[in-house]
Amino acid sequence: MPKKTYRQAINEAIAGEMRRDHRVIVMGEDNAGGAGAPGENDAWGGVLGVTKGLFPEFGPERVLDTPISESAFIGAAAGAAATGLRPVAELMFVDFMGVCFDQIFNQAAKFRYMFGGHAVTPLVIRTMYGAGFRAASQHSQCLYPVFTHIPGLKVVLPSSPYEAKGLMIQAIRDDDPVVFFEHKVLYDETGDVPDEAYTIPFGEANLTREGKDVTIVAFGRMVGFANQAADTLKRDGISATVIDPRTTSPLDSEAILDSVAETGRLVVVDEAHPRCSMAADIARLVAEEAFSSLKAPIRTVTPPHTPVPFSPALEDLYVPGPARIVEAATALTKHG
Amino acid sequence: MPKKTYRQAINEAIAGEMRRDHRVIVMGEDNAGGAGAPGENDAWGGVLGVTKGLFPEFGPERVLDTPISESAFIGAAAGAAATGLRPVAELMFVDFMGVCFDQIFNQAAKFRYMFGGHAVTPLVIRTMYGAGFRAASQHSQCLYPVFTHIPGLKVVLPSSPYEAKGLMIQAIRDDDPVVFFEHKVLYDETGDVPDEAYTIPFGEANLTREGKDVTIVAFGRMVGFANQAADTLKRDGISATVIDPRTTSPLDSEAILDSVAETGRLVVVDEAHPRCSMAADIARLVAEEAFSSLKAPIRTVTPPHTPVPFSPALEDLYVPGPARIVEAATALTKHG
Amino acid sequence: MQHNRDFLLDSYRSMVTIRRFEDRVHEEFATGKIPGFVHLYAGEEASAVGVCSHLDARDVIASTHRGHGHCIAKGCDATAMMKEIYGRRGGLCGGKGGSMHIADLSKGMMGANGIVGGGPPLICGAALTAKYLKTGGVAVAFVGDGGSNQGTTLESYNLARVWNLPVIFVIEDNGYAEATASAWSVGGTQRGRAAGFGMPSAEVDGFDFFAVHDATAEAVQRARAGDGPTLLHVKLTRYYGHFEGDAMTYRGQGEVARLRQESDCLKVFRRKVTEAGLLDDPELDGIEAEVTEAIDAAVRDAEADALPTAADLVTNVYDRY
Amino acid sequence: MQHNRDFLLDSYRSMVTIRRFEDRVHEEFATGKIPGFVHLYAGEEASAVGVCSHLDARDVIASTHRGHGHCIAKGCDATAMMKEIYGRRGGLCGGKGGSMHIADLSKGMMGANGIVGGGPPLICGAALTAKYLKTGGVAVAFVGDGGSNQGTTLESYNLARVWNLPVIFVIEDNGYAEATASAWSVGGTQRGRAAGFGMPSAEVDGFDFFAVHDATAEAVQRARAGDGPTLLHVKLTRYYGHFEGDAMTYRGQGEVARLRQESDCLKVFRRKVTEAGLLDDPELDGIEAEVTEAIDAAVRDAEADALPTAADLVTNVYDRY
Ligand SMILES: Cc1ncc(C[n+]2csc(CCOP(=O)(O)OP(=O)(O)O)c2C)c(N)n1
Ligand SMILES: Cc1ncc(C[n+]2csc(CCOP(=O)(O)OP(=O)(O)O)c2C)c(N)n1
Ligand SMILES: [Mg+2]
Ligand SMILES: [Mg+2]
Repeated sequence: MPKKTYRQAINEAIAGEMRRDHRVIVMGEDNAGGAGAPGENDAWGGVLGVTKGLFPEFGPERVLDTPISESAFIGAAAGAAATGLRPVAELMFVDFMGVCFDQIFNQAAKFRYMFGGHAVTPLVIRTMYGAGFRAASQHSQCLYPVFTHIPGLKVVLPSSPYEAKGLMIQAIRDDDPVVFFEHKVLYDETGDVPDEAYTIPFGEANLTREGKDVTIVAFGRMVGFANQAADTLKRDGISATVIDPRTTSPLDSEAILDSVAETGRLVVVDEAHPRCSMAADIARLVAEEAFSSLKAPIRTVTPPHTPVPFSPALEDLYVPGPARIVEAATALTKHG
Repeated sequence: MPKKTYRQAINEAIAGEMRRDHRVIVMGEDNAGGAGAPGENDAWGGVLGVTKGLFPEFGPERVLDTPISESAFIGAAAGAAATGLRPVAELMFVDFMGVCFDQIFNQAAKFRYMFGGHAVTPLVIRTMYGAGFRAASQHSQCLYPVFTHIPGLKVVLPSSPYEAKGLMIQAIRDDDPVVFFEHKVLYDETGDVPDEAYTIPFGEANLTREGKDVTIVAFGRMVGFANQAADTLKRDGISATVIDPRTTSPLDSEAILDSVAETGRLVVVDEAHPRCSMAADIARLVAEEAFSSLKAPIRTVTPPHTPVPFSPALEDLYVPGPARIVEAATALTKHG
Repeated sequence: MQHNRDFLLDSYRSMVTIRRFEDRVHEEFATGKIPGFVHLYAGEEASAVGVCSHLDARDVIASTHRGHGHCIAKGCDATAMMKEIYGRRGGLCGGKGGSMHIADLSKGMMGANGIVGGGPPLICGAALTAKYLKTGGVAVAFVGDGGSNQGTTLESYNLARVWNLPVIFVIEDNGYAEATASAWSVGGTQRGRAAGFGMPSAEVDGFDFFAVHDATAEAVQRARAGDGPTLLHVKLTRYYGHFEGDAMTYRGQGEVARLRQESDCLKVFRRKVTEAGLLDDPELDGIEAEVTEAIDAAVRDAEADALPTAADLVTNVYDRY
Repeated sequence: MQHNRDFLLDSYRSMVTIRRFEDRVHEEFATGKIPGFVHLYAGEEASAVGVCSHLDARDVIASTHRGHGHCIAKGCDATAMMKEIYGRRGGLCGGKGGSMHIADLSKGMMGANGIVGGGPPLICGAALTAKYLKTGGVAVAFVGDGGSNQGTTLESYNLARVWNLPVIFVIEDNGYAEATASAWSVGGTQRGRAAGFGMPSAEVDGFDFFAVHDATAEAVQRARAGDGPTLLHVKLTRYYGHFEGDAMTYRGQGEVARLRQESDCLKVFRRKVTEAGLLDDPELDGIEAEVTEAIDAAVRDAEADALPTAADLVTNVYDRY
């Protein structure tokens, strides 16, 4: 299978869907780049190049640059979705949600319910998240727990190029508002990605390792770290299942509960802030619904309750890594 | 002790602090009411009358009405706090956070960390939350889990008039940004409230019932329901401890863990949406740190994963009530 | 005034329907039968109906918390609306939305909105759809004077201008945002702001249906011709409190009574059309009687309608989950 | 031009400090020594220094993602800034903030800001403090042309007007927001918008320190006199990419080279003061040499400074928790 980057996989998914359905349009700050400027068109293709090439192929009617006014254009994307288009709008960094969250959580997310089922809002909001880029407190947050909290939103966290393409195609074809989280550190990761279109259903977890001693649930960039940890654990004679839920809303509870029923031990790895997080969410699920299988305390591996620091010296300590996962899983196997 | 309403308790706390410290000012939409209008000044005193009477006593320099522009005035409150005042700003309904969250979570909350400790931001954001008012999807949310998620914020949920006064005084004297959640259904509840000033420290839970069979942790309006449930349970021979953490950030983990160590059973009652909620957060705490004490699964009592419905017929089903708490606690006592 | 009779009769009927609807909601609210926050549009009818008198099935509007009038003017079913306000299963939104969230996308009504400033961004999207699909459609955002200060509204001015969208921003300036006077809360002027964003604008007498109708004609033509957004600053008043229960102590002594007496939009309409000999009083009285009956029936139907059930609580969150 | 020598020397020193600082950061970034997103201010010095030349200890500024120039102009220590950009423990923010969050409240510098439009609301608050405490202080928000479209900025215009705050909004229009031209993204005009909100304004040649200085004088006087906010539309250019790493293919052929050649603010300053006989070239050269040495030393100090440690990770989140 051809190797592609996470960035290419996303680009390819969007381009393919644009070819397939003329209602799919793209918008965001510098998603082409160069609007009104004397130099190159498509000068940026997004701040890290994810939408590069769409403008030359699809033109200004389908690839819209925007002024810096996230409420207006994310809201416009929601309004366009509710009236017949299928917009893919970019919230450049998820950290910027604070200037436009209303249009996402009170408008797009609630249309269907508030309007008694008489609305469809096929909206995709692409957004960059995560630490590791030395981008400091306002450009490094995860925040997917906040979106997961909101009924009416679907939340997608691709952990690999393969996932990125299949989940993006699903997101665009989906009739509900989807927030699609792209980890900035993963853009250059490569992996096998088929050329043809394929979808990955929401709410179906992927088991990237299978084992019987401990279940590790991890999200986004943390899946790779969990896999590394599982490989290390294996060398120590501990066999771990790694579960990548791929979407936090809907969540594949069954896959997690089934695995814990087998292993009796759970580690959750979440890059988001620890309070009211996905780590907590999964811990709740298991402590409530698979308690009798548990042989040991649940362990969560998260950053501390602090903003993301700038200095690489601190940021490297902030982000959970394989060593902490190994430590947690190992400690659990001492129980039961 | 004199009986006062929750509304009066908050009003009294603010007025007292304004008398004590001239740097304390109040701002929000119609916090006085009637700016520029031909009729009465102090015409509203806030949409449900909580700030009524402050304007006549403290005048227009200290009780500021604002245009409808939450980013501008909540941000202004943050900026004023960072430069020497102690503003109490009102975000009328917490549901409106989506138009101004950036100023709260990226600015006020992060100043201290981003600036290496060289900032103090003694800001109080008062906000109304919760269902039960037939106010529908955009005026009934809880959302405190979202604020609890953010490092740098303190989150306060008074469950009674007594708590409301003491926690508000603490909030105003506190040097960190505090989000103070007032449940709209509680405003008319009465209780004993001393006339003099007193503070309730943050991060210290209140045990409103003490028992040995089950621990019930509840927040805000749910504390009253938990107490009712505990009283019912008692008649059935089940003795419950009810814990009101009073603040979700900081959280009195110790009180919860100590109680679960004794009872071995935990019910968490949270009016917020269930995903990535305080229910999940407390479940995580206990499943990770008091696992060995647990005799039964953790049970959470929350609304379903839906927006808040308008129709009273639905809203009454939506909000968790005493019966569901009793059911959960009773089920747990069948274990272990 | 060159208008055919049917147009005039329809317009009057629409305005009277709003008035009776709101008057009845006011009465029923007082008896405790209607739950929640209810914001009434009575007094402002000429705006909704004058604007919507130009709109057709291609066109979309976004409303505010004070949405009943816009809904009726855009063709929503008044009985289904009443049921919604009563929280009944047969309501336009199955009882899930209530007064602040009445919507009917099939009629081009994108929803009342509980968030001040919520509508303008959405309407830019509806306009984008119309522009992209070349339907010739126009998108109208109704905004209050208070809502004109919200950043989401101001951003939308710019986006509509930069993307050259077929949008009309109708600023319904009733003088107050809750208890706060627009004379105080609005720095500068509405038209000055429009100019600042490069948008044409007009100031409109919102007590006069015909003034609204004429100003909207120009704006709609501009939008349909692909010449971008317009702002209309419509001056009018509301008769009831901000929401039901508001004692309106912030208003001037006798302010509402005087406006009701002198500037009522129904009276102005009646005077103009009868003086011009286009319609006569008995015809207009006839419409009022019919409407009164229809709204009485709507209230009866609403009160008789079933409540939603436990199963309804969890449906309609997602298309598929 | 009636300025005393010390003032001119100080102003030139400040501008040159910014230029050297940015040039060195540009160079060091290219070697990989500096982490993260870095947005350089080179080319825009006359704006920061011209505005801040009127400000004193009572006054507060809020900056943007392109904040180094504002920091230096308001008196932040350049060495501590360099350490911050290097992520060192001795940085102005202990290495926790980095380029986008440099702040020094003790100097009236409320912070660079990673959020476009983040500063204007905050500066309304600083102005409120000054007004309430009657310090006579003025509060200045620097905003880019792109940031001028953000709702938070537009709301702040209105709040500053309605509350009559001592604020100056300085729109630094360098023609681009990332790759997007302000000619495209800004509907209407900056001055038209100011007028729309009832604010006085001026258009200012941002290549000319003296033009900025003069325009600011009026605005500061207005603010200190209690006459409310002013908007300055300052036109200028940036020499480097939006952030380090940007190839600037969206700019015109030779655009930057021409502007560097013809409109460089340091050159304009030098020409004006030497032609007027106020300062001579050797003096100015002397300043440049001193500054170059100081910035070299700052880089050396930054590279030698210790990194923050594990214990630092969790401090400074709260005053008390
Ligand atoms: C974002 C937001 N802020 C505040 C409110 C509370 N609120 C509801 S209506 C209203 C006043 C609106 O005034 P205006 O826009 O003039 O409309 P009117 O009520 O006069 O029709 C306010 C402050 C809200 N619903 N949403
Ligand atoms: C709310 C928000 N949206 C988008 C961005 C990404 N961003 C950072 S700088 C920038 C361009 C800003 O342009 P301008 O205001 O003209 O300032 P300049 O870079 O030209 O100094 C953008 C879009 C951001 N940081 N914050
Ligand atoms: Mg109004
Ligand atoms: Mg710019």
